[in-house]
Amino acid sequence: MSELETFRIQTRAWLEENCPPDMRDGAVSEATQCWGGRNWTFTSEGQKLWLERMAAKGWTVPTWPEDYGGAGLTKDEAEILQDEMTAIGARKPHDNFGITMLGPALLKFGTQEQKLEHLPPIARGELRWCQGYSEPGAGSDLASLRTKAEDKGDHYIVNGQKIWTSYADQADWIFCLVRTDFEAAKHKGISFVLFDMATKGVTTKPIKLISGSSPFCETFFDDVRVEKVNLVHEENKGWDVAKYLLTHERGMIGEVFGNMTGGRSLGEIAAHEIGVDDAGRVEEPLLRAKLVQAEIDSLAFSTLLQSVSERAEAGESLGAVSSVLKYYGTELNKRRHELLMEIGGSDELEWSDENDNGQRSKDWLRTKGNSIEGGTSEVQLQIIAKHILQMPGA
Amino acid sequence: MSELETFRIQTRAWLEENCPPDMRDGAVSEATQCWGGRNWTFTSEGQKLWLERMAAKGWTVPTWPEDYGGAGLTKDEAEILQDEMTAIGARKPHDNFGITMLGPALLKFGTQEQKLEHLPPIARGELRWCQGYSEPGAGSDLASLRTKAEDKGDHYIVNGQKIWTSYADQADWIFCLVRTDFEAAKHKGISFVLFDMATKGVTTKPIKLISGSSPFCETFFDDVRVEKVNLVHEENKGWDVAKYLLTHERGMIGEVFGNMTGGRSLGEIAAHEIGVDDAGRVEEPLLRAKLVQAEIDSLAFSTLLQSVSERAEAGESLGAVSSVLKYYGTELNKRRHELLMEIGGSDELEWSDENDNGQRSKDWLRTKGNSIEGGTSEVQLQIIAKHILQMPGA
Amino acid sequence: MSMMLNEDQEMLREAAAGFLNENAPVSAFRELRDSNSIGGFSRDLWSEMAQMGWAGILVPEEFGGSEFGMVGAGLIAEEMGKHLTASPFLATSVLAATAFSKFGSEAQKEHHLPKISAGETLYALAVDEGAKHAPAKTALKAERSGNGFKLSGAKTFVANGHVADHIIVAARTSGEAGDENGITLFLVEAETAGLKRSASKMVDSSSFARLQFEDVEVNADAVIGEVDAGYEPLDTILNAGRACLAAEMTGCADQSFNMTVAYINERKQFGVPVGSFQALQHRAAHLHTEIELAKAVTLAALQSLDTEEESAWRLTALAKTKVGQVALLAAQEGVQMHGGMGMTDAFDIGLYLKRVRVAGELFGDESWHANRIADALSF
Amino acid sequence: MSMMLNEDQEMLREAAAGFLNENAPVSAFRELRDSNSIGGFSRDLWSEMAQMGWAGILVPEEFGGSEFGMVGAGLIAEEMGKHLTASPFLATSVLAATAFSKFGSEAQKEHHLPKISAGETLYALAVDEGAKHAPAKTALKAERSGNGFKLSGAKTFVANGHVADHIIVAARTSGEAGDENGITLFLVEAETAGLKRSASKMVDSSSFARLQFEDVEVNADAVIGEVDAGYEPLDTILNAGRACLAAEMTGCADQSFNMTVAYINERKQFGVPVGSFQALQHRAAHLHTEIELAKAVTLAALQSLDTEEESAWRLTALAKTKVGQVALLAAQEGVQMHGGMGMTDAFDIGLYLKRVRVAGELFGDESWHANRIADALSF
Repeated sequence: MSELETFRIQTRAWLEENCPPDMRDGAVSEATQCWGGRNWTFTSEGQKLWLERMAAKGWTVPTWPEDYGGAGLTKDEAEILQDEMTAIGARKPHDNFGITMLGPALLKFGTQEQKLEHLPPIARGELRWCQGYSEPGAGSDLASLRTKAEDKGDHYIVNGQKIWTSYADQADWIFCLVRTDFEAAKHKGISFVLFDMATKGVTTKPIKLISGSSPFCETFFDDVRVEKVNLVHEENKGWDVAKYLLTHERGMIGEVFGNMTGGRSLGEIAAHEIGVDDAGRVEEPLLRAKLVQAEIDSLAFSTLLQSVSERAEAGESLGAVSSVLKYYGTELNKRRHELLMEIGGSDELEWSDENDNGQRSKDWLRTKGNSIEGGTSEVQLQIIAKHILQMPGA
Repeated sequence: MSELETFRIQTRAWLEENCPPDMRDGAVSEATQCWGGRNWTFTSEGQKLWLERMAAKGWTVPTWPEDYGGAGLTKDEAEILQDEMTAIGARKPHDNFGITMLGPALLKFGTQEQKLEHLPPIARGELRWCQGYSEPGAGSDLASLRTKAEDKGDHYIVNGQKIWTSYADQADWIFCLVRTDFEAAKHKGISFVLFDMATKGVTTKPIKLISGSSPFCETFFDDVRVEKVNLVHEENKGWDVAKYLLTHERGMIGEVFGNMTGGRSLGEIAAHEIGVDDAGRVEEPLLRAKLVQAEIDSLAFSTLLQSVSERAEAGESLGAVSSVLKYYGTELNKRRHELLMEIGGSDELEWSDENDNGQRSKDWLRTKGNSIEGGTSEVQLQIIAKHILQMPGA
Repeated sequence: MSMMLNEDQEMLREAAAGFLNENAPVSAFRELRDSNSIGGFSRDLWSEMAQMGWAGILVPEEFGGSEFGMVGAGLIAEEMGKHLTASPFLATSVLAATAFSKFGSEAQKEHHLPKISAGETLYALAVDEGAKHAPAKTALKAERSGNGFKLSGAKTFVANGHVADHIIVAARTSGEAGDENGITLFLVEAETAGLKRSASKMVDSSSFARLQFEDVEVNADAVIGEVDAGYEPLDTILNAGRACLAAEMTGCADQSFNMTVAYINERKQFGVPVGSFQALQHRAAHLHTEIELAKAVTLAALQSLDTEEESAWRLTALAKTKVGQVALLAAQEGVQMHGGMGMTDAFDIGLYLKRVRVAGELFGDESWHANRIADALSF
Repeated sequence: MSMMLNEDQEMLREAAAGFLNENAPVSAFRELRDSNSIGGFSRDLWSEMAQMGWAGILVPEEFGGSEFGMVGAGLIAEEMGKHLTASPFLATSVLAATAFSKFGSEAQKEHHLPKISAGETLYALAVDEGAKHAPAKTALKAERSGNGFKLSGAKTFVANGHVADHIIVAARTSGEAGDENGITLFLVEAETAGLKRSASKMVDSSSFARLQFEDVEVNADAVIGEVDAGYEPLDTILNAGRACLAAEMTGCADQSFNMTVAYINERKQFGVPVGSFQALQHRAAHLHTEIELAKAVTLAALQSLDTEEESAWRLTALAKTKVGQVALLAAQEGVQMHGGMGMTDAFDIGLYLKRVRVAGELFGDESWHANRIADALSF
């Protein structure tokens, strides 16, 4: 038996023994997710146990080195772990921006001390992170940011304001872009720093969205002291870190949308909800035509995702390809949700429906933000024109 | 009986008596049209007679003043004439750019002498005109033209090259934009002049199009002498004349496409050629969906055309609205012709079909030029952004 | 059929714009929304509108109306679309007024039309029973019973259904769901025994009702028009509503577009106004073109209904389809061009997106009407 | 199923690109076109391709083929698409080779497959009888007669049909037009009595044939596969062709896009390169994205055919649909972005537009395949 086969059998047995029953419902929504952190209240004993047991194995971040709270698994092993978790419907033990965003950045740019300090608490779900990039009036134009960090020897004093900070009101720490040199050209003079949200001078204010929820905040910094030991990478080179993470994030978002097409197809939903004619076709022929095009594009997009992920696994550097995925994935997803609304008709227009609390219309509205956050569709197109097509002045 | 009623009855009787039988087939294509001019060979005795008789009445250009070869009809009378001609399927007696383009320009900007010299031969179909605007490398950018007219006292010497000159190889005279001041800003320093294509130094070379036909030429000027008496409007103010004509042309093109939607609908053609299912719907459901959208947009466009034409008749100055019509009409028409190709399938892909000589595919290819000539779709959008929406820097 | 407004109509438009700017800005809509008022509109505002002649805009003068016709009604609906005005205008002054004035008995006219003009009494039209519009699929049963009928079944997506004093109900008196024949229109008093109503808050903060009929008894004189022959009258009533919904969506499209262009012309990014980016300029110019089409088809539909042309139903379907598409595009582009701000509840653009979805769905969405046109054109 | 090329495949692609750049540039296609050659391709060039192993790319090695599989065939088709290469590759090396190697008797394989590999003999597949692709509607009649069959009817849109030595014909041996059962594949020699062929020049200057069968007699051993059960084999053969057409169109899309971007980056208007206008940049970036999708679906289809996955037919239909749309968009945008030059025969972009229309129509257009996918997914 190969080592991988052995690993699979052991993993299956461990999961079978250790995954609490209520953590096996396959739930993946933001609402059921464990976010961890200082302020977290576990929704059940099972959720708490599950996080503790997985963290002890290093399986909350299975590919990270053991020194930093991971299990040092190979890609193949990590895939087997994922497969086996999916097989029993196991939830993720927890998730936050520390895992998906800061972790990769620290692994690439952090000092040994920074990794040892920050990565293990992330792995154990003890600290929840948020991201401080966007500023009011800057939007997609990250390079023009104005939050100021003054050099005070061993620390900085930070003043300014961020916007679109996801769950800033619930986060423990923030990774944040600040300007350390006001003379430098726009992309230069920016630094990447980490600090505790409980530091004096940090306040947050939730932003209500058109979907009714408030996942984002405005975040204000008023003479906030940040130790220099929490500067990641060199001073004035924060842009490198941010760019690396943006590329990472865009690719991730593409995959997220790719996965959404894996569930019930729009056609299936429409056939079920609207009904079919004698030929077995959705009774509204022109709606059906739009559904067909969306399904065609979704199937095509999933082949592209597969191709990109194979190339990435083979070690190819993808660069601006993440913009291709982000652009197409988010625009396609908006189209799919428009069609879900059309399928659902008046039933799904209800905002607080007794059955599902108007979830479909809230999801529909939420998708509008996908093509804005993490770089608008227009910014992605510009990146493609510039970096892939190398068009003049792009 | 009202005067208009009397006019209608008299017109009907005159047409009945004077329109030759072979001029009553309702033909409107470029191929059957009488273009007139010095080199014209009438395709039948009827075609010759029809032109002579209509010209004698001033009805080739019914609304022009009688002094200039017209009949001085009011708009209402001209509409009645048109109605009655349509009723018996009468062809236009002749057509050329003298009627549709130069005429309106001379009526607005010409001197009395110029009107008397040039308009009557146009009305009688004795001289065929072409338009010399575009230049190689200038395309939509008329203001950057380089054909040079040097001032020699009572005349200019013209040197340069034009492109996209419609039927220049068959035309007798040209109305032409030339640069008379090289120091001036781009739109200034341009003049609008007229000259005989038989003048020494004028040569033409047809351009073969993707549709196989050659309606356009490259036209070369090598020390061509142009009398100053043939300068229209003031020197260096040719741009005013050209702009007036462009607006006129764009509106006209919009109407032309509007009329095209008046014939057999795409749906009707598809039902006939492809067949329908038990529910009476075109058998290819996804093609049908595209046809429906094109018909919807065509019907909508025709209501807009009607609205614009009523506003124009009421004396409203339309300005950049002609760009709205040109943009939408030509893009819609391209879409309609793509669909006609899809309806026709392999039969209509034949280039020289015994029945209709591959006309549908040639028409399809020809429509691609509609959104380029007379200002590209991109230029129209820019005009709308600038003049209607007044967006910054547009 | 003219494609231009006459002087009276121009004046009406100006008056409507002026009144709504003053008395019903979008901020008023927000207040209403946040107050969670179950009625979903202001009764005081409606009284004022009635005094201006809006409530009776389709009602003949002899019954106290201003008899302005569909073009007039559409102008008001368009202005309301721009301001997101919540009012019983559609249900009472368009649908019910059309029902009574075109198909009502003399007694019904005399009783109801003056009440409509006065803005005193509220009406609703109950048609759909499923999530997608399908009047021919009416299944709610009306059986003969004594001197009248007994109604049993359910209705959904009924505008103002929870606050109306009287409800016009499409019911099946013969045939089967799917047949156009066998549908009859009944006027049911809201307080009749056996009728249960529940209000649903929609995504655009409007309120629609679900109705349950359990052996609801009505007299024979509750019939509007003829028994079993209610489909065509119903379609005529619906067409008046559809044309006004198209007008309302035209207003939404126009307003969201203007807001968006103003926003991007003002807002700076990378040191210059966002509106100076050519890619956005071309999209804005395209959108302007589509909105011009929307305005033209809307006016064509309204005019054709006024002159009762044969093509009126088709122009109405065209307007519901085309304007539905354009208004959705305008709102979608509006949100996107507002960037992050477009996602926040603090900006108005999202309100238009929500409103357009609901108005687009009501009485047949773009796909349904487009298909209807194609079927009628035999392809 | 892998979505990456292996080393052999990468080498094949490079070899194909190199060979076609040298021996079959677009100028060669123009010469061929202007010579009005009725064959529509160069026999010499085809011999050279055969020597390189392209003619037998799908033929097993035991019959002299290079056995490169569908991915290999697709790579060659894609490069041919970029160069607009005219050749009998599709009809002979894809369709006929698939027919014989997958469904031929041993005798048929031994006789025909070596001829295919050698590039000596030309084949054609005759399926359609009307203007739109519809294999199930096969009506051409094959009646039993003596030891064999007698064929009567007509075929149209037959690639290489006028120059082929042998023609594979889908005929009806039972049932009615529209039935999938009752179709049989026959191999007919081109010179058989009663078979009339006429060549039609198409919009893209390719030649297709119309065939007339009048009591054309064939022996029983002319049947490929089984009598009455030809529909599924036919679909398998067609799928090989469809996937290669998708690959060819991917090549067309890629090439027209690259030509266009190069053109607008170079050409100046208003004093700056046209390619510096942001509105065009965003359209180009969108097009790039669509072409990436086209490449991915094409490779997915080819790979799935090689590994004979259950989903192979669906991925093939997906490729024919999606690539058909993308290639048409790329050519349309290409013509428009070339401005006036795009309309002239002197520039190559128009040639791609024409080619894509024909390749898109052959063996089912985008609407047909998309509908087929939806039907299979039960909606």
